[in-house]
Parts: sequence; structure tokens; C-alpha cells
Amino acid sequence: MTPYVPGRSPVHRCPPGAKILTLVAAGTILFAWPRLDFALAALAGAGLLYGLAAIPARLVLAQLRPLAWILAVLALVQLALDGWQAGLLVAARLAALVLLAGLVTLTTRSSDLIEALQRGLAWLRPLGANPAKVGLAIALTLRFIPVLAAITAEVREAQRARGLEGSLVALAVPVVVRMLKMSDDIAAAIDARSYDPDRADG
Amino acid sequence: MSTRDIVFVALFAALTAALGLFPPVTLPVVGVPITAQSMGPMLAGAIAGAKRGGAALALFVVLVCAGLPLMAGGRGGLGIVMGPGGGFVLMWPVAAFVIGFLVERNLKALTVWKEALILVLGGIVLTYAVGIPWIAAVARIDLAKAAIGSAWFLPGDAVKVVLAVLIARAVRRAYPTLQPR
Amino acid sequence: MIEIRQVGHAFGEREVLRDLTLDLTERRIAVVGANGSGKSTFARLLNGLLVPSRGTVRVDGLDTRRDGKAVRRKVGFVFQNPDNQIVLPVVAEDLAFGLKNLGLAKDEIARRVDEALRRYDLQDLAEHPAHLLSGGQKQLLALAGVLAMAPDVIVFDEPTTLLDLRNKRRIAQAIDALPQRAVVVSHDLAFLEHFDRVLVFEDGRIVVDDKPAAALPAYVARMS
Amino acid sequence: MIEIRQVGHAFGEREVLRDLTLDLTERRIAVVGANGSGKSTFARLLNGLLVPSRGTVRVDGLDTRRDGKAVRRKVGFVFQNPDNQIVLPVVAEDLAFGLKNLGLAKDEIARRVDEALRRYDLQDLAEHPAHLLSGGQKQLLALAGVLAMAPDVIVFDEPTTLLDLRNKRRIAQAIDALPQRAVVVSHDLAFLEHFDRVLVFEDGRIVVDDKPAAALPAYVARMS
Ligand SMILES: Nc1ncnc2c1ncn2[C@@H]1O[C@H](COP(=O)(O)OP(=O)(O)OP(=O)(O)O)[C@@H](O)[C@H]1O
Ligand SMILES: Nc1ncnc2c1ncn2[C@@H]1O[C@H](COP(=O)(O)OP(=O)(O)OP(=O)(O)O)[C@@H](O)[C@H]1O
Ligand SMILES: O=C(O)CCCC[C@@H]1SC[C@@H]2NC(=O)N[C@@H]21
Ligand SMILES: [Mg+2]
Ligand SMILES: [Mg+2]
Repeated sequence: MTPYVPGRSPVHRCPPGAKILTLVAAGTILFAWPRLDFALAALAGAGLLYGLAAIPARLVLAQLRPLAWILAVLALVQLALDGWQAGLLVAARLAALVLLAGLVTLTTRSSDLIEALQRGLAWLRPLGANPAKVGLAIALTLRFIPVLAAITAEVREAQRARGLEGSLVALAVPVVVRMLKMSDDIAAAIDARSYDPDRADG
Repeated sequence: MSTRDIVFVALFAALTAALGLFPPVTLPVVGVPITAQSMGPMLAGAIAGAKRGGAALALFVVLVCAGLPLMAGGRGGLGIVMGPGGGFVLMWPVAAFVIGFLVERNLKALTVWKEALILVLGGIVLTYAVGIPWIAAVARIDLAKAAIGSAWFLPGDAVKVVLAVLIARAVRRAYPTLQPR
Repeated sequence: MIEIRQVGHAFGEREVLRDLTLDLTERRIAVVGANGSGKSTFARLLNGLLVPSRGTVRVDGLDTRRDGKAVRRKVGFVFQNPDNQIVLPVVAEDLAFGLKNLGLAKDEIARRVDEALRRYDLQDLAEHPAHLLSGGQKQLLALAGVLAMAPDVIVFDEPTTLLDLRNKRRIAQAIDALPQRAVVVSHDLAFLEHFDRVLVFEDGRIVVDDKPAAALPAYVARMS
Repeated sequence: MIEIRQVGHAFGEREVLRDLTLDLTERRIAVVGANGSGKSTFARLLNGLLVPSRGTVRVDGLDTRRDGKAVRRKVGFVFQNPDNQIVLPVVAEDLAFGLKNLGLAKDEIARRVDEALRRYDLQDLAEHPAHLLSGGQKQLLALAGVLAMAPDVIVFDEPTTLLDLRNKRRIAQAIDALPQRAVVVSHDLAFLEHFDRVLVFEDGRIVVDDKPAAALPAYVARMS
């Protein structure tokens, strides 16, 4: 996931809830009305907001790099099937959404983001979900994604050292086992810091 | 839920997101991709159990809806759920729960075949039961067409069931986390 | 004071701790023993992270079985792997995590976070992503996070194993400088030489309980 | 012989190794240095797990860039965290794993597994779940798994950090007894005293390269 870039820009100071709602709205509109002008407008808007937030260009590219070839393939497929406008639409829409989602995490401290999601999820309470727990789970999910990638790389390397290249099951098992173990350790560390899942609102 | 449960929920939500790093392949007729992520509910249910597995996938879906780009190909937003693949995605938490429930139920005498059957039931039958009509509704095609188009998912999903069974069994043996119910 | 009475613990069928009865009152207590001898299990009993299968553990009169939460406020815990103790992604917010759990007011949290940052020279890193810290800084962050909660006792489970010489020394100095009482599990005997008391574990029992000058050589002899 | 010529390595923009040129011919070579100084990166170059951004590494004439697989058969690797390296859930299965990857015949595999079990006193644990072993046992298993593949050189990246005195000594003895050449990364200086050569890393460079009697005190002095 993207790191937080400290700052005092209007984008940084905008309440996290509003940012998430904007993101949700943008996603909804772009998919409900798949129109090239909307997608391009969203892309331009995203660019503007990055400028406003003074995010270094390097980080903007970092958001898009992992998508580069998926974008290309998507655009090509659409291009072949439906013409260049469709291809451009798909690529622009994806780029805009990824950039906007990235902007939220780049400009919001995760504790603020989580608090906002927690408040936003208060309506779940009658369904038996505790928003504070949801908040912690979200924070941990975002943390685990890069850790999973790192552990996978470590395990794959250890297996290559033993002459194995590319067996999915043999790779997945130690990765999951290590993650489970790590989860147990993290749970203990959280408890040790007086986390109390039953006392809400943390 | 204990703290440990919460951490496990986060772990399997993250695992499902990480499966999205495998590139998706979009099927032309139905407009829904073949994706490694449909293994998420299978692994979550079979390793973490009904409650934690179901919650993990529910959390994953909430995060996707909130706009985080966790779906294969870096996609996110309500557009996913409202698109043709939405029915499948909304069933993932249910599938994880049902798989977890049945695995915990049968934990004492869980043969490979039984477990594969459970994964087929939750990961394919149940998921498709909502996913296919959803495609038909969203893409405005008739049900039969949606079903035939979705048949292309079957080979991939069969492979995922086999992988998930092998992984889940080895993991449970190496690091038991489930109690029989 | 921590009172341990007739404590035994089993994971499933496996007896891991057997019949422990002792009081912990000294300022610096060390725990040593072979891999699998029960040290971590013992350490986890002290703040109620684990409730023993038999017997009772009391901290200042509070039973860990009934008052686990209150006990955890009195007894802090620092683990071996600094990576697994960082809960939130930014240094300052991770420091605040435990304080929020204590239900403190916002300005009190800010004050204590500041103080903890200053104490371990982490001020410049307050807004830094925690996972980019070096191993030693991460362990200091974990210690700072526990210290900010102002516990009476801090338990350390092998806090320096993953660190290099310099970082080991930094953590050891930080532990030495703590005003609190501390219980330290470690394989690093040199660091334990000036402690007040050493407990040697073997197969779930305490086989030596003495001053370091007597206990450490006895431990080394038993391991040969 | 391992020849390292003008090697540098960067992860993204971060320079981690700079301009290394040396030959490794001694029987026992130690690598020491602070956290993050580049030791593990260096170790991974030696068997082609990592290909350097600049320069070449050659093992008995084979270039790690072109002949990675062949190099990995010559150079075994034991990692710090045995959990990464244990692939299959049962001890004996795991031992056989690397041998299968070499494409050996069934009875040859069985013979080597038996020998490895015997050598490290793991016979009784042959059918034991590998991940439930103690830290020391796991590390022995990881070592046995690599050794069974009969490499010419073995690289160890901090193989004793998680271990108690006895297990440390066991691993140290196991390493001492190896007929093979070994390169060992470690923070445990006592263990390195009778090595043939010590490389001290600082910030991606080798700043001392000498016999232990000279290099280890120099390293300690630099870390103060
Ligand atoms: N959650 C658990 N379930 C089952 N067995 C466990 C569990 N935790 C620990 N054990 C077992 O209990 C015994 C004692 O473990 P413990 O972690 O207390 O040892 P230790 O003295 O801390 O060892 P080390 O020096 O390796 O950290 C070991 O045999 C271990 O395998
Ligand atoms: N895959 C990677 N991507 C980016 N940076 C990395 C990667 N692996 C290592 N580094 C960085 O390279 C530097 C050297 O790392 P390395 O693991 O070689 O250090 P080390 O000397 O083994 O340290 P330690 O004693 O902590 O094991 C560190 O600053 C580390 O953060
Ligand atoms: O990524 C998406 O946008 C939607 C994912 C839904 C994919 C479904 S899940 C069951 C079936 N098997 C696949 O490989 N893909 C579909
Ligand atoms: Mg321990
Ligand atoms: Mg290293």
C-alpha cells in the first residue's frame, strides 16, 4: 500500500470521510456511466488534486507503475474489439480510480482514515459488528498486504536455494504458516498494550 | 471476537487482496475476469473457519467498496459490485462462511474428497448461483447466455479447488487453528 | 509484587510449566533456559496474556485470571520481534495506540507521545513510516510504546536477539535506565550479570534461583 | 573458488553494496557488520539467489547471472529463519524435498534422508510435524536439508540467532564438522574466533578483511 506523505495542503486537511465518499462517488459514476469524457475529466481532476497536495511526481508514477501493462493490455483488447475510444476509456477510468484511491492513502494518516471508516460503519453495530474492531482489522489488513509480499519473496528465495522453482503449493504452505504464526505474535503484542476489543470506540 | 480473531480476519482479507497480484484475464461475453482471488474465500474458510473466514471476506468487500484498489488489476470502488462480477464478489463472504462451517463440522474425518466437495459447493455452486443471474441482470443478457459464458470459469476454478485443498490440508497439519464443532 | 502459586500449564497434552511457586519483588529479574524450556510461556503468565491451566498468578493482589485487563495495565510487555509489535503504520500513531486503549484524553496522549519520542531520540521520525525504521529503532519504538503507558513492571521476552552489537547495546542501556521493575528473558548472559536475581528454567521447572554470580555459571554448566 | 569482481548492488535507488572485488578460497569465512550493512545481500550473491546490479560473481567458473541453477547446486544456503526454509509439513518429507529437486533416484533419496536424520539426531522426529519443532531443532532440520544435497560450499545467514546456548553450540559444532567450505554471517563473535578469515561490512563496503584475531577486535572498536 501507499505510504502517508505528511503535509498541510487542503487535500490533507479535508476530512477523511469526505475523501472516501468522493472516491466512492467517483467509482460509482465512472462505472455507471462509462463515458470517455467523464473518465478523462476524472483523470484531469486527479492530476489537479495531486498537484494541490504537492505529491512528488515520483510517487504518482509509483502508483501507476504496477498497472502499466495491465492498462496496456486492457486498452489494447478494448481497442481491438471496440475501437480506440473504448480502449482509452477503460485505461483512463482505471488510472483515475487508482490515482484517486492512492491519493486518499497518501494524504490521510491511517489512524484518521480508520477513525472515519469506524464512524462510517457505526450503523453495523446492531448487526453485531463492533466498529472499533473493524477499524483495527482495516489497519492490520493494509499492513499485511506488503508483509505478505515480502514473506512470499523470502520463502520463494529459500526454496530456490533448495532447488525448487515455481511450485505453487510448496510456496503457499510456508507462507501461510508463517503468516499465521506472525498473526499470533501480533495478537499477543496488541493485547499486551491493553487493547480491549469489547470496550468499543478505541 | 478475540484480538486473535481480528488479526486473522485481517490476515485473510490481506491474503485475498494479495491474490489480486496475479493478473486477471477478462472473458469477453460476460465481462468478468478469471482471477486468482476466488481462492480467497476457499482458503479463508478452510483455514480460518466460518466466523473468521466469513468476516475476512466481508471486510475485503467493504474495503473494495470504499475504493481501495484491492481487486485484481488494481481496481476498486462501488463500480466493482455494481458491475457484472458483483454477484460473485458479494457471495465471497457467504462462500467463506459456508466452507468454514462445513470444514469445522467435518474436521475429525475430513478426507481429501470431502474437503474438495465442500470447496466446490461453497466456492463454485453457491457463488455461481448468485453470480450468473447477476451477470444476466447487469449485462442485460439472458440467463442461459450468462451461464454458458461463465462455464469458462470452471476449469480455472477447478484448479483453484485442488490447490486450495492441498494448501489448506498442509497448513492445518502444520499449524492447527481450527476446533471441530 | 507478583505472586505465583502452584502454577502449572499445559498446551493440550503437553506439560510446559510445572508446579511453580515464587514471588517476584526484585528490581531486575532475569529468566534463562534452553529453547522450549517454558520461558516465554512463563513470561506471558505475568501479565495475563496467558492464564495458567492450574494455580494462580497475582499482581499487586489482582488475579490474572479475573482481572486480566487491569493486570495488563500494570505489567507491560516487549517481545522478541520488533516487526510484530508495530500495529499502526506511522511512528507517532503507533506510540499513541496503547494510550488510546487506556482511554486517556487527547492532550494527555499527545504529551506522552512527545515525551516518549524525546526519550528515545525518535522525534525526527514521528511522522515516519514505522516499517522503514532499522531493527534497533523498531525495538526502541516498541519499548517506547510500552513505556508511555507507564506500567509498574515491564517484561521483556528476548528483546535483543535479532539485533546487531550496537543495537543490542542500545536496548540493554535503555532497559538499564528504566525506573520500573523489569523481568528479562534472554540468552545473552553478559547482559544479565548485574541483575538482582536469575531464574533458570529447565523443562518447565525452575532449577536454579539465585544471584547472577551463582546462577549464570550453574546454568552454563547444566547446558554442557 | 568464488570470484567477486567489481560488484555493486542497489535496490531501487538504495546502494546496498559498493565496489567489492575479492576471492573466497578459505575453508571458513565469517561475515560481520551492523544491521543493514549489506551482509545478507552479500550472502545471497554467492549462490545466485540475487544477481548483482553491477559486476560479476563466479563460482568455479560459473557466472551466477547465467548459470544460477547450476551455481545453486554447488552453493547451499541456510537462512536465519528456519520457518522460511521448511517446505513440507513432516520432518522426513521435508528432508527429501531438496533431493527430489535434484532428480535423484528413490533409494538414493531414502539413503541420504536416513543419513541426515542420523547425523543430526533427528531419527525419532522423522514423522514429527516440522513446524512444531523447537527453534533449535528446526534450525538443525534446515541445515540437514541443505547438507543432504551435498553442495560444495554452504552459506549460513545468522544460523544461531534464535537458539539457546546448547543449540548454538550444536549448530556451531555441526558447522565446524562440515567437510565443506562455509561462509557464515553472524553477530556471535565468539563462534567466529577460529575461522580462517573475517570480512567486516560497513555501509555496503568491506572495511576490514583479516584473520579473526585482528578483525574481530577492530569490528568491536568500530561499533563503539
Ligand atoms: N501455543 C502453543 N501450543 C502448543 N505448544 C506450545 C505453544 N506455545 C509453546 N508451546 C510449546 O511449549 C514449550 C515451551 O515453549 P516456550 O515458548 O515457553 O519456550 P521458550 O523457553 O520460550 O523457548 P525459546 O528459547 O525457543 O523461546 C515448547 O515445547 C513449545 O513447543
Ligand atoms: N529487497 C529489498 N528491497 C529494498 N531494500 C532492501 C531489500 N533487501 C535489503 N534491503 C536494504 O538493503 C540494506 C542491506 O540489507 P541486508 O539485509 O543486506 O543487511 P544485513 O547486513 O544483513 O542486516 P541484518 O544484520 O539486519 O540482517 C538495508 O538497508 C535493507 O533495508
Ligand atoms: O474481479 C472482478 O471484477 C470480479 C471477480 C469475480 C470473479 C468470479 S469469482 C468466480 C469466477 N471464477 C473466476 O475466476 N472468476 C469468477
Ligand atoms: Mg521464547
Ligand atoms: Mg541479514
